[in-house]
Amino acid sequence: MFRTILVANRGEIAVRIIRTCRDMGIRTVALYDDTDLSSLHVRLANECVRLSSGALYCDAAALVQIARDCGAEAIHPGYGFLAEHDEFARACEEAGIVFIGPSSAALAKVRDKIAVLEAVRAAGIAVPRHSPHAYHASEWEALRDAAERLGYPLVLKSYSGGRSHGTRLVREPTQLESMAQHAHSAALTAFGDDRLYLEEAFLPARYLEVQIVGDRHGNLVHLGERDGTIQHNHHKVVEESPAPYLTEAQREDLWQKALAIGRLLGCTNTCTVEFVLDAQGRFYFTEVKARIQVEHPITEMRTGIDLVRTQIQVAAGEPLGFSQADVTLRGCAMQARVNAEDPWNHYLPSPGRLRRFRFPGGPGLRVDTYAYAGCDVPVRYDPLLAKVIAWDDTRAGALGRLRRAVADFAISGVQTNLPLIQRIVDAPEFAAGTYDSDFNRRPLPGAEVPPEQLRDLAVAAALAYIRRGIDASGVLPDRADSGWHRDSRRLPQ
Amino acid sequence: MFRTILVANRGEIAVRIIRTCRDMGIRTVALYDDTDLSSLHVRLANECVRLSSGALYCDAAALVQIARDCGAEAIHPGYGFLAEHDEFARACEEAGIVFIGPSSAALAKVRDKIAVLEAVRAAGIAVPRHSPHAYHASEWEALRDAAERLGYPLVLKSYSGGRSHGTRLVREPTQLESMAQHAHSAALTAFGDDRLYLEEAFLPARYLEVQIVGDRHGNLVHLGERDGTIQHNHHKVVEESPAPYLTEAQREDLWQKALAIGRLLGCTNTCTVEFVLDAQGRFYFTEVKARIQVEHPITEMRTGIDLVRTQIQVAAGEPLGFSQADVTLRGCAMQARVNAEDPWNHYLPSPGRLRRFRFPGGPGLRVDTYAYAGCDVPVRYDPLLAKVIAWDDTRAGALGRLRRAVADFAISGVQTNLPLIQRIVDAPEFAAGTYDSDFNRRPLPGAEVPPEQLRDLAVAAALAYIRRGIDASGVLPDRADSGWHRDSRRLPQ
Amino acid sequence: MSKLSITIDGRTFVIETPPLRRITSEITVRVDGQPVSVLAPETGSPELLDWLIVDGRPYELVVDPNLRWIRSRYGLHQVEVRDLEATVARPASGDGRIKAPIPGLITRVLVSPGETVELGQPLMVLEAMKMENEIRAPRTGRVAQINVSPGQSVALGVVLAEVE
Amino acid sequence: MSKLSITIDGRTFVIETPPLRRITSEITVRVDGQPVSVLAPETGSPELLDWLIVDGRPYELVVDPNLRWIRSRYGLHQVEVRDLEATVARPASGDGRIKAPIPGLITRVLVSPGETVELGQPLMVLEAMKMENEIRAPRTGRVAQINVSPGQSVALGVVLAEVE
Repeated sequence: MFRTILVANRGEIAVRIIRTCRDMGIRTVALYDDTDLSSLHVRLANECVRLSSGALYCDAAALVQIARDCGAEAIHPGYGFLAEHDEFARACEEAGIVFIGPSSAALAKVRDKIAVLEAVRAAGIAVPRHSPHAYHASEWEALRDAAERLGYPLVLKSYSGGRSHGTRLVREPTQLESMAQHAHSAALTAFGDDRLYLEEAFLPARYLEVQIVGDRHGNLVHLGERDGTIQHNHHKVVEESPAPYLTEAQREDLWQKALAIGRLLGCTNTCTVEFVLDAQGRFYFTEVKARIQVEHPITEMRTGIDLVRTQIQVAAGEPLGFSQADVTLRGCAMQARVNAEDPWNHYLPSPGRLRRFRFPGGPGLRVDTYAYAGCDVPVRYDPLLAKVIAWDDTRAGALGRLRRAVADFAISGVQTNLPLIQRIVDAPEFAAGTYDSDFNRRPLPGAEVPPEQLRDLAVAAALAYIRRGIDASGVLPDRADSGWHRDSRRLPQ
Repeated sequence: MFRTILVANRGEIAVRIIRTCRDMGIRTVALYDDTDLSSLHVRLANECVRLSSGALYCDAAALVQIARDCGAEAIHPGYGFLAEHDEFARACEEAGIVFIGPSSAALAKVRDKIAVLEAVRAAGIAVPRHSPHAYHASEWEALRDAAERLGYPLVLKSYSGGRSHGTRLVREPTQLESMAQHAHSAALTAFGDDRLYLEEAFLPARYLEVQIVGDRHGNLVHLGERDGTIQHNHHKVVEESPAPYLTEAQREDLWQKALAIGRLLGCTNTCTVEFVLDAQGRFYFTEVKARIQVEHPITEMRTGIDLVRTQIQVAAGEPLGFSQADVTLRGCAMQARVNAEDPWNHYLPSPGRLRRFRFPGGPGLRVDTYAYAGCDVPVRYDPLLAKVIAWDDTRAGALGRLRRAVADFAISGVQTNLPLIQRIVDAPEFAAGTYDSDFNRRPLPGAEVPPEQLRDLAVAAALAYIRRGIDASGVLPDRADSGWHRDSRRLPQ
Repeated sequence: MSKLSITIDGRTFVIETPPLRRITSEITVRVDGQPVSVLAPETGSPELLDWLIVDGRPYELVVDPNLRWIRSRYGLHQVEVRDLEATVARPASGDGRIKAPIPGLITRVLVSPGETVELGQPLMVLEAMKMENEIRAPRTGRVAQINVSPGQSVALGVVLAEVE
Repeated sequence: MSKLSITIDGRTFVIETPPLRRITSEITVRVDGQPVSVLAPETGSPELLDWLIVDGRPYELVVDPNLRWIRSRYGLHQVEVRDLEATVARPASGDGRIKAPIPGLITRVLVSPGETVELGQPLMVLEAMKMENEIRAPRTGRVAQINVSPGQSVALGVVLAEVE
């Protein structure tokens, strides 16, 4: 087993990786930059290396050099940054450092999204109709022609990078040009590559993914599916496993398709196979995420398997240690992503110093975060502050726990999307488990506060006002249009 | 199901109960006194009632009246205080309020410890030889004669109350008088009843218990065993499930004995059946704890069952909802009790205001506590501050997580026994799982700190000194005898 | 004594309080004339009020520094406070100045000073947290000033432009 | 500049530091003459030092107010600090005064002023947290004073008795 691992990431996923490494007795080296210094991953590691600039998180050569310097035998890339870059994996391999993830060859294969779609279709699994190529911003006519052939509605997707940046739903031909411009630009900003490709859109849809894990000895098993349909501005907010709306036959079909695709593409380590489910109940494969996912804890809660440990063991050449028959998918798990975002300001990121930061707790609950009271939430990186994961034997039980956990998560110092999450988990359609992507388009009413409690809260406001000593007649919330719009987080229209 | 439950307890168990009630959509009423106001249970409940004195936590009539006043249909007593008082349960029953626990009849039966020992022996299950009666402090001669007949070593036990207060190991006849005086006095202080009885002592021993749960419809199942051998000054510190040293045949035998005893005594709701295992591998039943135990979370981690929810459902008249065959005991779980105690001062309680209070986290970890940064740790009650519970598929995995969790639990403002826990979980004998009660008598070496790290910590001390600006030549720790000794927490000699 | 009109989630209450002291004993306030018992412990935290007990019901709160909202376990509540004894009324600010809602980098400026713009028209693009944020006109009018240029980093709250 | 002798868990180091500033930049200290790089961020917390990075290794710490110990992830470390530049040496306190180690209630007083007691002899019983705590003589000698009586509540650190 490795003695030292370089954790080439930051925030909650770096904390997550370091914890497992320490459980396994492996030394960890963490990275930080000026804005990261107070993050928990710096405190929990055995060693830490200061980056002269945050850009170095994405600099393959710099990271390989750091790994050499600190004697790391392996690098865990986390998610985002260089996690799925085949060139980075190859640079590690060439330097004699183990890249904890799929092989560079598999990463290269998976990265070519159009080739993957074609290979999967050739293997007899349905994929969305799509453009034959990806297009630079300079290739507007070719993109427009491909859109004409594909028809509407369609989805613009960035060719590089697995995250939702750059994804746009285009309902009408008249929207195409302006949306494509925005998407090119957003993709360039996020991934350094402005290329886009087109896929037919399914409306409404459900977004499903299957976690698969494989070793270098030919073992490949699935760990059940996750639903990621509930989104806000194209970003997943609440995920759950199992998907509540599937029949057992659909579920089994989905799992077998994921395994077949995993074998076809040579997936090892942890990969996630993503699908869209249309309103007629048909699955379409869309892409493979060849890394640990943000929502992996819900799978861990159900299976009892530490996925990061599995990644490390498999990367060290060990066999998986369990077969498909050994995997028990127990109960239901849900995750809510708590972001440092300002609900009063279009959900723009809300950096700052955390004052209060008290987790919810109790049986079947887990909170993953890099933060603590006194920690700085940096402005430079994504706004994910904490993940709240609830498990129970039944879906109703898990939902009850998640609702309570979200209500009890005490955070002050930055704004968060907790009120949005509360509205989602309180929605009857979510409780019913029948939701699809239309859920994201409908307004979510807030909880009905009983009149007595509303009166109590008015008293609280009065006392807060007096304690502050503010002279503020007619203070109004600036929820009215402030002249700002976060373009890349707009809801699909 | 109940709409409102009065939580007639405080601290971490009150928090624990409130969380489950809220998960189930049940309103909760919490209690507090002047020293308790900042505890989390007050903040998380739907309502709270101020007690004019902390003594009211033990006042059955006052609690029944509060339950009436706030419209509670049921009372959850937690552990300690009135949890096992049959008179309190009867007072609830007579007031038409559901007591969440066994029936008052079962509690009355279980409370007569000598009668229980005799009934269990009559049913063919081994029990320790014991005195035929319990003795007041005024009955010294009768106690001494009983001790003569029983022989040495023997254990003095308080006749009332389930906690370890008043328990004394007597190795030699010459120790009996002084130890009995102390034990009478300690029992009177803790339980208002100075009576003691005697049991033969097994040296070395292992302390085992089996969790059983039953409904009012005749269903009774066990949820596996827990080991509680690791103690400090007669108080459990680290518990685990399963007991690592048992053969499968022993385990099955233990479970079946516990179920037989539970049926014999009419146990419903949650009860714990306690046994001693002697060096020859024989089990002896000792007593029944007719309430939720401090260490119940390790059973929850293995079974996935919320024991407090089960208590509430069963008390509401519902059937258990699972059979023995439905119970899966998965993996291994361990719990460490983090107490606000001063290791530099004979582990005396260390009250105060918490400054830093950051939990460990990650997969398979849970922390139960009433505390948070800024909370006051009161002087009046027991020093249990938090419980850290680690689970994994394997014992080695759970131990790795617990070690890391204990090392990462960041607490300042009060002293804690975390260093003691670290030494326990780092001990090779604990890792081997072969320990018995002799473990508690041996000195525990601290971790070997690598020389480089020791140097770093010296640098830290230097900087701390300079920042404080202290002129302190030759400051010495007051670990030398300070003239104090906490009698009731002395280790067995 | 204070007398306030508090509107919360659309419901209005008139609240009269005695002078507040820094103690943890209970006080009685009047809500629409009815007495309500309140315990608001000092917390020593930077927030001045992070929890209280009203008529035996505990509330943990996050209070907006500008008191535009309160977060409780029920969600986010919109608040409006009117001091019925205050002598000066402050109008709500609604000018055409556009402040940076987040620190970031100006990547493009799409209009020039003097230009006429329509409500919602994009004025510039601010890149922050790997996202492009389009900044739009808060009203129809004339661009009075543009204070930034492409490539410039801006801090939170800096006035980027003004539409008059 | 400071020069200190630090003994930690039985090992002694001589540490020279430059004047400390309230910044988060790195400083270099000398340990037994060797340079060591240290980053000790300001935390704003009531503790003056709750974490630092030494030669790239991070440490979270709890430091005893009297600097008799430091807690790290490795456990509790016994510390002795000698200021090699200090001119006044303070002897360790070792008098016969017995202070209440915890607030509680005196339930019994077993000796009287003037009585001769032996090392370890019980002097009184203090009840706290439902436990009886026997208070014993820290040395052989004469009871100079008894400041409490049965039934009396005592605060932490109150002098209960003195043995001379």
